[in-house]
Amino acid sequence: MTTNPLLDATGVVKTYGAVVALRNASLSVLPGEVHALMGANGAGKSTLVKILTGAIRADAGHIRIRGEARDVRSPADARRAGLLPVYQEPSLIPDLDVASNLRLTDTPVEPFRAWVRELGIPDLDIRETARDIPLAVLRVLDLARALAVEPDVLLLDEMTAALPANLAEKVLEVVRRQGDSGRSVIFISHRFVEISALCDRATVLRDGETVGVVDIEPGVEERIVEMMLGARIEKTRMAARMASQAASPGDSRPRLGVANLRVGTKLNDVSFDLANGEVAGVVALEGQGQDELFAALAGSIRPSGGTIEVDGKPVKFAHPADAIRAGIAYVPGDRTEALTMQRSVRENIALPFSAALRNWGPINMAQERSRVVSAIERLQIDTRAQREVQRLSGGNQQKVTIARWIAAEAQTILCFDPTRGIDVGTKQEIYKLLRELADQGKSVLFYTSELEEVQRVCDRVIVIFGGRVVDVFPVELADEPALMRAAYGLPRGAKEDVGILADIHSTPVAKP
Amino acid sequence: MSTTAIQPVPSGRRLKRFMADRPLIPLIILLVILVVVLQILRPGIVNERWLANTVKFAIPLAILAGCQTMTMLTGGIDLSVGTVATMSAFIMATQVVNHDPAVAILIALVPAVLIGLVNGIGVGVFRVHPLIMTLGTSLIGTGCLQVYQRTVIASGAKIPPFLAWLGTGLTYGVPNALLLFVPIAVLIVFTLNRTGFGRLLYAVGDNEGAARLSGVRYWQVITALYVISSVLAGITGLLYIGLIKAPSLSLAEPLVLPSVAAAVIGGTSIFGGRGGYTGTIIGALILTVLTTLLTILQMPEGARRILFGLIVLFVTAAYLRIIEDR
Amino acid sequence: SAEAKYTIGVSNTVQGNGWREEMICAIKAQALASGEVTKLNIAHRNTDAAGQLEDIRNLISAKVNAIVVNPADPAGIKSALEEATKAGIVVVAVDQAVTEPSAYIISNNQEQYAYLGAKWLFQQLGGKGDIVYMRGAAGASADSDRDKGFKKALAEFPDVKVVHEVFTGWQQDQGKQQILDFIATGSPFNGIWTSGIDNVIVDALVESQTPLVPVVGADNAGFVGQLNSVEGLVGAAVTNPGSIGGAGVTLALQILNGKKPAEQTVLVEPQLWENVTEEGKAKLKSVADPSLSPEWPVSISIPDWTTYTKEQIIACKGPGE
Amino acid sequence: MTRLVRRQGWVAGLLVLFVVLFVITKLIQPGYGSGDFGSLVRAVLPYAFAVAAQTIVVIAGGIDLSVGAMMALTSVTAASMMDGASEEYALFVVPFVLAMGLVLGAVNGMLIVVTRVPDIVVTLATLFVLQGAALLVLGAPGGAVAEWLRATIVGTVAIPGLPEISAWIPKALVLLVVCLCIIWIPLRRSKLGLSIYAIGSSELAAFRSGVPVARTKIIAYALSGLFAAMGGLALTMSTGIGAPIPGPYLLASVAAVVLGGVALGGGKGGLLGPIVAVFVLRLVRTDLTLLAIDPNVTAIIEGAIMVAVVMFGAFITMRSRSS
Ligand SMILES: Nc1ncnc2c1ncn2[C@@H]1O[C@H](COP(=O)(O)OP(=O)(O)OP(=O)(O)O)[C@@H](O)[C@H]1O
Ligand SMILES: Nc1ncnc2c1ncn2[C@@H]1O[C@H](COP(=O)(O)OP(=O)(O)OP(=O)(O)O)[C@@H](O)[C@H]1O
Ligand SMILES: [Mg+2]
Ligand SMILES: [Mg+2]
Repeated sequence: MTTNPLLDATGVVKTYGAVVALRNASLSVLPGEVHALMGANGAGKSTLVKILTGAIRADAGHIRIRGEARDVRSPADARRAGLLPVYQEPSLIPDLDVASNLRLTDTPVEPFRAWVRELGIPDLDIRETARDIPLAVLRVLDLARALAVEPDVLLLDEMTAALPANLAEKVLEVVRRQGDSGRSVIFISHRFVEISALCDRATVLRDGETVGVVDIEPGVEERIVEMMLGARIEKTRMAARMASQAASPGDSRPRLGVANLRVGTKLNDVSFDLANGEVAGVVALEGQGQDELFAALAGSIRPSGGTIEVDGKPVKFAHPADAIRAGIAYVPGDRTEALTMQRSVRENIALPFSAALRNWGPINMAQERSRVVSAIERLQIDTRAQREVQRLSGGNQQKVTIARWIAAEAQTILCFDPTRGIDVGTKQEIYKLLRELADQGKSVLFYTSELEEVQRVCDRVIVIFGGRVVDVFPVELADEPALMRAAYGLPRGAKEDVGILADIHSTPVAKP
Repeated sequence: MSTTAIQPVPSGRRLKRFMADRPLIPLIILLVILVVVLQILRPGIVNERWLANTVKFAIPLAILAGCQTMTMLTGGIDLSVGTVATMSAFIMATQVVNHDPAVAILIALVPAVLIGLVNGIGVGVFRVHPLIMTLGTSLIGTGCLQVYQRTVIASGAKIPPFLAWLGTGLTYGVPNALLLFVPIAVLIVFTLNRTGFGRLLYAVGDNEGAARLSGVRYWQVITALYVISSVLAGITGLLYIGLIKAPSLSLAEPLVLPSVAAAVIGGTSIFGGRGGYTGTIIGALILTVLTTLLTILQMPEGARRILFGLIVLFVTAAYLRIIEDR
Repeated sequence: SAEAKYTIGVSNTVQGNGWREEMICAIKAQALASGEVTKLNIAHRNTDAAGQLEDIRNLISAKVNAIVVNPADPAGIKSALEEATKAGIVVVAVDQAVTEPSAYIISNNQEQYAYLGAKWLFQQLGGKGDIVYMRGAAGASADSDRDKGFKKALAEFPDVKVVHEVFTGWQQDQGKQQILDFIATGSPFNGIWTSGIDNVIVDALVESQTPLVPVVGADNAGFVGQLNSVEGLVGAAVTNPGSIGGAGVTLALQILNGKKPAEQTVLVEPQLWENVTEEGKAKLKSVADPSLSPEWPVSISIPDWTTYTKEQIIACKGPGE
Repeated sequence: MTRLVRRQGWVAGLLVLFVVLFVITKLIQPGYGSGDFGSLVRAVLPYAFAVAAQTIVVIAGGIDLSVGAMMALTSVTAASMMDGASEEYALFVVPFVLAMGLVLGAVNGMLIVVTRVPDIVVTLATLFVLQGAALLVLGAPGGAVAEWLRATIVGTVAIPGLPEISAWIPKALVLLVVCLCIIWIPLRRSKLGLSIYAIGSSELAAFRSGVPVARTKIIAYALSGLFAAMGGLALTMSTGIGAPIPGPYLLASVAAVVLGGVALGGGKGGLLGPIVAVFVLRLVRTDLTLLAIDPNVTAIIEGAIMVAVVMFGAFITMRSRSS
């Protein structure tokens, strides 16, 4: 370590009332390095990024940029200092078109366009209003906007979490090249694959404190996990499911039967069954109709054709309430869609069973309390800031969206990327939970953007491409390369490897 | 991970946090300060009779502010409460000439229910902005009242004695109006905190999409809400006419803006999802005491209004500072 | 002049107040009773002088023959009135004067209204005492006219003191709360002058069991009733007839028919009805009308100027309705 | 792109509505001509400025309840300053009053930023303060206006050789267009304008995009104050006096803003829509007067139109969203 750090933060403290978000955080980034910032949900990663970029003010701490002490007072200030963040939540102005968003931040248009193309979106219309753009694309635009001004330090807060594999891959490529061209990147992710493929060093936070800085080298994952989780470590070990463990859906009548389902032009003739006690995975690239499939099953949008049967009886959903009454619960991938942010954890979890379904009268508070508490325990939600869900960290918010349906005892759960932005420890909990639900006879439809999750959780995988079901895998065949190929619409057994994930797999990487 | 971080905190911050957790306390302190100022300016004014008067005038305001609190929780506002209260008061006073008081009251509440229904359907089904919707129905209501008024000029008006008793009477120095208000207040507080409907109001106001995904039918909640708000406004009108005893076509209009202000001073967010009724009640009391304070002060009317505006701003800002936990 | 032939426009800028409603009904009833009016074009809403300019200009566009206007302000609508006269329209201002010289004015004398009542009140107190002065709406021109009259009377009685001055905004609830607040202070007072928010004041005195003091108000049905019936209440009602609107119609029709009045301005002088002398009591008894809305002035007609019956004004129907 | 079309579509729809109403007016009163149109524009003038004042803060995500009171205060100030003063003195009064509006508006904005009290409450408080100040300036309607100022909104602009056309161009219309455009067009094209839309759309996202939120908000309110001062001057110019009690401009401005397609949440819409909406609303009032509709029914009709148009707007957005 002979070079001077580009960015050096020490002793950063931030408290929110009783909650200590950062106790004593430090971070030092060298020129040209891709530096991982790791930590469990609620460890304070996002808070640190916000402080470094002037979005919030720290209570204490020193920040030095290129060796100079500097008080970063606003995002505009950070930008002038060469620090550019992509926050965990999209920060394009929803009602402005992309072009205006660029103008607002003085971003040059041509480099932006070039980056957008580079990041795998060939046909962006910059007159489109940000509100109408899907979340994943929005994240990419946010990144392209940051890249276009050639920042010295790029801070990416869970940039890849909401991205489908194809886009995530491009992002990783681009970030790697940033490091190669002498710029620094602070990279937050819960995916070890990405960290090992990309980063030079990692700073690990636990409970708001920096507990270590390590060089990324083969085998370091175990140490990072140890540092991140501290005492929680022993709970996280769980191997991939073996084929023999897969439940055999012997039931004659499926829980959920979908036949020839169509939604506009996005979804064509989709048919499949979901058995009782089964976890069925759904794998697809961005925008292949999976959103519409889940929305239609959840009663959120009306299909334009086809039938849905629940327990053999045909149903028509005009409103999510109808689906819920049929025992179908939907956990959207974007937690801001699912949560009432100013309300307490308790109210959020209790909403469907205490209030929603025609129960407008008095609430049985004791019963509600015990159900909520058991759901919180089951998902290990960090309840330090439970009076308002918006004060929870991103991952804990995500858990609340699931806890709600555990408490409501929904029979069928549609999970849309439920592990988005969740730390390794909690991810394991969620896998275990989904399996437990299945063992209790419940059915789960599970869309995931992380292909390696499929073999850990699912009994079967449905691959969707271009709005059609292109393949249904038994779990033992659903390794990542195979899924990747199928997701690109290639026939099963094709030889060519697709994308960098294939490369990663050829090098031995220990999994946590 | 569910460990609670406990750290030594300086006592100033601890006091602040204590207040932030119990937002009612700073509000009550503000109210007490106003009363003390009043007592200093006019020694002897704070007596039993004054208290009774203040409560009497604060109650109609507090009920209307309750309508605002509930609608504001859903991100709405109900500007038609003034018109609805006026309509039910006027209609009751004119119908009671020919009908039994109970019948007259029922007749008087019909337009309240209708306006509430129209508001609810407009906001809940057609998604018209509540400000515009309730402003529109209040214009329509006023027009209808004017037309109605002409048909009853000949019949005159009367205030049933029991409404006058309720509105103006005292029992052992305690205003009878509390007989109506206490149950209403308890009901509102209970509804907001302990019933499914209350939860839905908060949920819908905070994130309508999320509420929908949890199975909430927006239009049902909103329609019920605006009907309830209107009926409460109608009841307020009946109480108010008992207090003022002079049916006029603009009886309760002057209460509309203060009712919004009372809810906001009481800590309810106009953007929805946050707030409660107990704060609103204190807010209504603060406004009523403030009005008294300014009436008593001898100064030009212009200066009086300036002072009113400044104090409302100061109280709200001070309150926000105190409860803000940052 | 038996066959109907004229269209008359009306512009009024305060809605929902008993006095103004009576004025509109008087206009309608007189138009009907005269038999000379085919149609009334009434612009009646809550607005300011600029809004009244708009209304008057719309009436000009509608090509009415005459406009009866209750001005929001004496000077503010000058330009539109001038345009009306230029367009050959007869303009009659009621209730308040206007500065436009071509307009005819038939008005209640607001200054005299206040002077008469205040003087009676001060005399009643023996020229000495503490007065509560409950004004109308701050910034309204009728209020400032009345203030002139009140101040004139006050100047004549040096020992009378105003201990409390408030604006009721001509709103019942405000007036009532204000007087109750004042009573609660325990400050002594010997009389109350009101600008027409009167019956709630008497109610407040009665409800709070304060000794009754002399009260001066307007001739509103509610207050007149109280003067007759409330035990121990001494007071006086000063007339301020809303039926002045009917008189305006009569004047407009006279001018249209070529009978111009000698003076451009006709003032209807207020009367004072008190309940101290036998004569006054008898007068009050005779004018009381419990069937009217308490906010309506009881002087629903003006001798020599209106020809409609009580039924007609209460029916509140104009020609063709 | 479709969004743009949709938004302009609403304004176009309003324009069509205005033309239809104009034709109806012609049918009701065949003699309705250029002079009457001039009257209409003069009636529109104060409303238009009030609406402009409201529009800019609504776009910035706020609401300004003090618009009417600000107009009253600036109007009485102008009228009392010009009372008994020379004609030339008005040359000083006009910029003075405009600056006063700008500063008072900025104070509104600063109070919102500093106290962090919601806009609706701060401007409710300043409503009382400004009203009180207006009463202190003039206790009752009064004051005067310079003749030349008055003349700027009376009559028509003479275009040599085209008397028919110039009869239809009242000076008041020219004044309105000039005053609005001189501020709005440069604003709309500037980064400041974008920032105003940005903070209205999402304050957090704007802040994170480096927009100086506080400064932008203060400027938006200052411009609102400036428009309100223009409205106050328009009142004085048309009535020749200043009146301390505010007219019905507050609620009218909110209604016209919404009718004009500006979302009350902020971040969307433009100025043209609300201005056209004002013309529509004034023309409706004219038609009601021309038709000699029962005055008590006019309130019902005006309320119903407002609700119906907004419901219709909501209905089409719902349709276009679901398709
Ligand atoms: N506005 C706030 N008010 C109160 N507490 C807050 C607030 N923002 C963050 N916190 C708390 O600070 C802690 C750190 O949050 P932060 O968002 O930085 O976590 P994170 O490491 O990014 O987690 P994740 O991986 O889940 O996104 C959490 O306990 C959170 O509850
Ligand atoms: N987290 C936040 N979200 C939204 N708005 C914020 C946030 N933090 C601050 N603001 C807004 O930005 C305003 C300015 O903040 P701050 O005082 O940090 O900037 P400043 O030093 O004045 O910067 P500049 O001069 O660039 O405007 C605040 O008054 C507030 O309205
Ligand atoms: Mg985070
Ligand atoms: Mg996270």
